[in-house]
Amino acid sequence: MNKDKTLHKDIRKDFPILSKKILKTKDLVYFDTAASAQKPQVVIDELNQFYESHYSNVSRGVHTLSVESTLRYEDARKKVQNFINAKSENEIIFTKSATESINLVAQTFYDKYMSAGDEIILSLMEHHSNLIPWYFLRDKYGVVIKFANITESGEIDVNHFESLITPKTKIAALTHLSNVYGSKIDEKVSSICKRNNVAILLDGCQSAAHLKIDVQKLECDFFVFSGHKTYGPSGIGVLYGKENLLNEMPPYQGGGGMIGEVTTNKVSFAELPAKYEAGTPAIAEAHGLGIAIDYMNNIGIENIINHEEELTKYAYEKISELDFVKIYGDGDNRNSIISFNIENIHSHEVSSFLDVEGIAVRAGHHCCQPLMKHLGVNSTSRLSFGMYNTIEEVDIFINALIKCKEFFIK
Amino acid sequence: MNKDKTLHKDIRKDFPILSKKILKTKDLVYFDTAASAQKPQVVIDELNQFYESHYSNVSRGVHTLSVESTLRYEDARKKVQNFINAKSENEIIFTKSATESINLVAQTFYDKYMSAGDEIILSLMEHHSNLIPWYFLRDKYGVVIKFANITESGEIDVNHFESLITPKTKIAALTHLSNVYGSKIDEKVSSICKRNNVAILLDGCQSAAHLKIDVQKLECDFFVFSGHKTYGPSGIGVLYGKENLLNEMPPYQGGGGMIGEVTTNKVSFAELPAKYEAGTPAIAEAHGLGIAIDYMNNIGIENIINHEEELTKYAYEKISELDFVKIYGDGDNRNSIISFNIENIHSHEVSSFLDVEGIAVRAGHHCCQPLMKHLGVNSTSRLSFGMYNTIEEVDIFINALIKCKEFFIK
Amino acid sequence: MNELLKELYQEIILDHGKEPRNFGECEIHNKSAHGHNPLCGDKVSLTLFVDDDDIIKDIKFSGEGCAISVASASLMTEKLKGKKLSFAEDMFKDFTDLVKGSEESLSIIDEDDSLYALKGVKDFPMRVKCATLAWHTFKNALKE
Amino acid sequence: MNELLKELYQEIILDHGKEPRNFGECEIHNKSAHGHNPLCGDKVSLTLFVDDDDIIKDIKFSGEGCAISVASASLMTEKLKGKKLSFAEDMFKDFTDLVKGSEESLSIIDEDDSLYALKGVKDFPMRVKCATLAWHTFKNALKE
Ligand SMILES: Cc1ncc(COP(=O)(O)O)c(C=O)c1O
Ligand SMILES: Cc1ncc(COP(=O)(O)O)c(C=O)c1O
Repeated sequence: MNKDKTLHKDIRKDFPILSKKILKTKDLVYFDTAASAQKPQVVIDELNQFYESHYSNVSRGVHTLSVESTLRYEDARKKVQNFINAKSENEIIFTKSATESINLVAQTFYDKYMSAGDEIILSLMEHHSNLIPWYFLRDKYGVVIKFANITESGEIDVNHFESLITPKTKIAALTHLSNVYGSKIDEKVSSICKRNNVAILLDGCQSAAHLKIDVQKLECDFFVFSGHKTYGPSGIGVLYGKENLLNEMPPYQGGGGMIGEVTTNKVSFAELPAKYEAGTPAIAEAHGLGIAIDYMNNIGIENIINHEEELTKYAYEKISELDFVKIYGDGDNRNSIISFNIENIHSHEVSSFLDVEGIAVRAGHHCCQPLMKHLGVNSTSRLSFGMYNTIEEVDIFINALIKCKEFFIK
Repeated sequence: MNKDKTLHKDIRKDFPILSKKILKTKDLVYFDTAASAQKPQVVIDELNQFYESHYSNVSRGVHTLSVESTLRYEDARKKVQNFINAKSENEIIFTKSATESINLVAQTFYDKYMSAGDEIILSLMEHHSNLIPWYFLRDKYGVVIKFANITESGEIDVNHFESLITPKTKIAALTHLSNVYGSKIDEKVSSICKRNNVAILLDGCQSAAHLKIDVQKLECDFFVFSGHKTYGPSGIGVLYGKENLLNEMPPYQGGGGMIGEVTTNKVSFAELPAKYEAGTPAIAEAHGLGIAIDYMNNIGIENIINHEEELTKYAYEKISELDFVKIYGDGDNRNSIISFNIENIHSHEVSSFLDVEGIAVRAGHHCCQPLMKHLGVNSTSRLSFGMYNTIEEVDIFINALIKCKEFFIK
Repeated sequence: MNELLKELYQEIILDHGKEPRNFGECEIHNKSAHGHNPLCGDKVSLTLFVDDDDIIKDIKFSGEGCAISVASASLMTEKLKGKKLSFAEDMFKDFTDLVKGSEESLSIIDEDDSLYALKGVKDFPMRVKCATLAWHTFKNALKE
Repeated sequence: MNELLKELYQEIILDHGKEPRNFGECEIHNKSAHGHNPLCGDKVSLTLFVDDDDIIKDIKFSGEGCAISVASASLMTEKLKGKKLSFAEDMFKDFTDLVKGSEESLSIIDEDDSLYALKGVKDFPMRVKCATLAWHTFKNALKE
C-alpha cells in the first residue's frame, strides 16, 4: 500500500460509508471516530464470508465448522496479542466492550485484592465507563476513590497524582488518551504506580487505533479497548491483564465455556483465557476485529499516526484562528481529538448545523460529566479523526463553523 | 413465501452456508442448530448494509448517522418486544448473550430481593450458564440452591419441584426447553411459582427459535435468549424482565449510557432500558437480530414449528429402530433436539465419523455436567434441527450412523 | 441556507432560546420537578402553582440547555399558564406527536399555535429529547 | 472408507482404545495428577513412581474418554515407562507437535514410533485436546 502523504486518498476508498451523501447532497465528513470508527470493506466482507462459509459455535463441537470458527476466533486472539505486544495469548480476554472489560477488572480485582477502606485513584477526566464501575465498589464495599486533578493543558497533574498515593492505594484506573482533550497520559504515572506497588489500568479506548500500543513498555497491569473504535465490528471488546493477576483473580461471569468440572455442589474453572469468557462469545466480531488489526498493520500504524498528527495540528491551528471558538486543552500532546465550544452557541446547535452540511461531530458531555463540571460547561462539540480523514475535510469544517456562527449570532 | 410442506426446500436457498461442501466433497448436513443457528442471507446482507451506509455509535450524537444507527437499534428492540409479546419495550434489555442475561438477573435480583439463607430452585438439567451464576450467589453470599429432579422422560418432576418450595424460596431458574432432551417445561411450574410468590426465570435459549413465545402467557418474570441461536448474529443476547422488577433492581454494569447525572461523589441512573445497557452496545448485532426475527415471522413461526415437529418425529422413530443406539428421554414432548449414544462408542468418535460424512452434530456434555452425571454418562451426541433441515438429511444421518457403528464395532 | 435548518431554527425559537420567558422560580409553588437529558447533560427545573380548581396559576422554569430545549420550555410555560391541568395533559400528547412527526394525530395544536414553531424538530430525531425535556419534567411535577 | 478416518483410527488406536495398557493405579507412586477436558467431560488420572535417578519406574492411568484419549494415554504409558524424565519432556514436545501437524519439528518421534499412529489427529483439530490430555496430565504430575 501507498505509504506517502497521499495515503489517505487511497484509504478512503476502502471505507464504503465515506461515499455516502448526507441529506442526499452533501459529502459525508465523518469527524466522530472517537465515538466509533467506520469499517473498512475488508472487515465487512470478512464478516460476510464468516457467516456464509465458516460459522458455527466455537470450542465445543468437533465438527468441521466448529473447527473453522474456533481457529478464526483464536487467531483473532493472537492478532490482538501481537497488536498490543502482550506476552501471552492467555492475557487477552474477549469481552463485549471496553466498558465490560473495566467492570470485569473492578469487580474481580476488588474480590481478590481489596477491602473496605482501600483506595482507588481515578482522574477528573475519566469516561463514565471508567468511573461508575469503581463507584459501584465504593457504594457497595466502602472503598475510597480519589481524583487526580487535571491541568489547564488537559493532562493529569502528576504531582497531585503522586500525592494521592497512600499505603492503602491498590489501583489507579486512568485514561491512556483523553476522549475530550486528546491528551496522552504522562509515562511517569506508570512508574509512580510501579514504585508504590499500585496496580494500573489504562483505558485505551481512544489510544488503541491512534497510538502504537505496547503493554509491556506501558508497564500497565490492565489495558482495555473496544473493537468498534478500532475499525472492527460492534459488540466486541478486549481486556488485557497480566497473566499472574488474571490467574489469581476470581472469574467474573459464570456459564458455559468457563468451567472445569461442575457438580451440584461445586464448580472448578477453566484455565485462561476461557475462565473469563462465559457463554458463547462474540465469534464473528472477534474475527472481524482481527481483520481490522490486519488492516491497520497493512496501512502501517506509524503511517496512521503521522497522518493523524498532521490533521490534528492543521485543524488545531485553523480553529485557533477563529476568535469565537474556545478549544479545551492546548496544542501539544494532542492526538486526533479536539473539543471546543462556540461562544453563546450550544454544542447541539453546532452539531445540528454541521450535520446539515454533511459533517458529523459529537455534541454533549462525552460521558465525562465530572470533567464538564471542571471545565464549567454542560457540553462541548468534539471533532475526532480517523485514518481516513483529510485536510480538505478540515477546510470544509472550518468554513461550516464560520457559517454556523453567522447563522446563530447575527 | 411458500407455506406448504416443501417450504424447507425454498428456505434452504436462503442460507448460504448450506451449500458448503465438507472436505470438498460432502454436502453439509447441519444438525447443530442448538449450539448455534446458521444465518439467512438477509441477516448477513443487512449487517453489510448497516456498516456500509448507516453505521455510527448510538444514542449519543445528534448527527445523521447517529440517528440512522439509533433508529435501527431501537427498532430491533421493538421487534424483540413483539416477538416475545412483552408489554413494553422497556422490558427488553440487550446483552451480549443469554449467559450474560442470566448473570445480570442473578446478581441484581439477589442485590434487591435476597439475603443469606434464601433459596433458589434449579433443575438437574440446567445448562452451566443457568447454574454457575447462581452458584456464585451461593459461594459469595450463602444463599441455598435446591435441585428439582428430572423424570425418566426428561422433564422436571413437578411434584418434587413443588415440594422444594419453602417460604425462603425467592426464585426458580429453569430451562424453557432442554438442550439435551428437547423437552418443554410443564406450564404448571409457572403457576406453582406464581402461587407461592416465587419469581421465575425461563432460559429460552432453545425455545426462542423453536416455539411461539409469549412471556405474558408464560407468566415468567424473566426470559432470556441468545441472538445466535435465533438465526441472528453472534454477540447479542436478550433479557426480558418485568418492568417493575427491572425498575426496582439495581443496575448491573456501570458505564456510559446507563447514567443520569454523575459527579465525583454520586451517580444517578438512566431509565429503562438504558439502565442495564452500560457502554456501547452490540449495535449492528441488535439490528441483525431484528432482521432475523423479521425473517422468522415471514416464514411463519407456526410453519417452522410444524416442520421441526415433523423432522423430530421422523428422526426419533428412525433412530429408535437402531438397536445399538440409546436415546435420552422419550418421544413425546420433544422439540428439535435428540441426544443419544451408540453403545461402546464415545460421542467424539461418532461426531468425528459423521463429520467426515458432512454431518455436523454436537458431542460432549452440552454444558450440562450435572445432567450427564444423572444419566450416568460423560457425554452424548446430539442432533438438533433448524428450520432449514430436511427429511432427506435425516436419512443421510441414519445411514451414516449405521456405517459408524460398523466402523468401530466390527 | 438549508431549509431544514430554517424550519428548525425559526425566529421565534431563536428568540425564546436567547430570551426565555417565565425564567426563574415561582414565588409560591406547590409542584416542582427537575429534569435532565442524560445524553447531553442539559437540565431544567420547573415550579408550578396549581390551584384547587386544577388551574395552573403560575409556572416558571430555569436551567441550562440548547436553544431548542430552552425555547421549548419557554413556549411551554407561556402556553400552560392559566390553563387547566387536563388541557395541559392533552397538550403534552399533541406536542410530543408534533415533534416526532405524527402531525396527523394532533387534536389541539394547529399551524397558528406558537408551539407549532417546533415542528422542524421532527427532521432531527436526536433533538426530540431536547424539545420534550421540559414537557416530561412537567409531567413528572404533576406526579408528585 | 474415508482416508482421514483411516488415518485417525488406525488399528493400534482402536486396539489401545478398547484395551488400554497400564490401566489402573501404581501400587507405589510419588507423583500423580488428574486431568480433564472441560469441552467434553473426559477424565484421566495418572500415577507415577519416579526414582532418585529421575527414571519413571512405573506409570499407570485410569479414567474415561474417547478412543483417541484412551489410546493416547495407553501409548504414552508404554512409551514412558523406564525412561528418564528429561526424555519424557522432549517426547511431550514432539508429541504435541506431531498431533498439531508440525511434523517437520520432530526430533525423537519417527515413523516407526508407536506414537506416530496418532498423527492422523492433525486433521481433526478439535481432537488435539483428546490426544494431549494424558500428556498434559503427565506434565502436571511432574509439577507437584
Ligand atoms: C439451554 C441453554 N441455556 C443457556 C445457553 C447459553 O447460551 P449462550 O452461550 O448463547 O450465552 C445455551 C446455549 O449454549 C443453552 O442451550
Ligand atoms: C476514554 C473512553 N473510555 C471508555 C469508553 C467506553 O467504550 P465502550 O462504550 O466501547 O465500552 C469510551 C468510548 O465511549 C472512551 O472514549
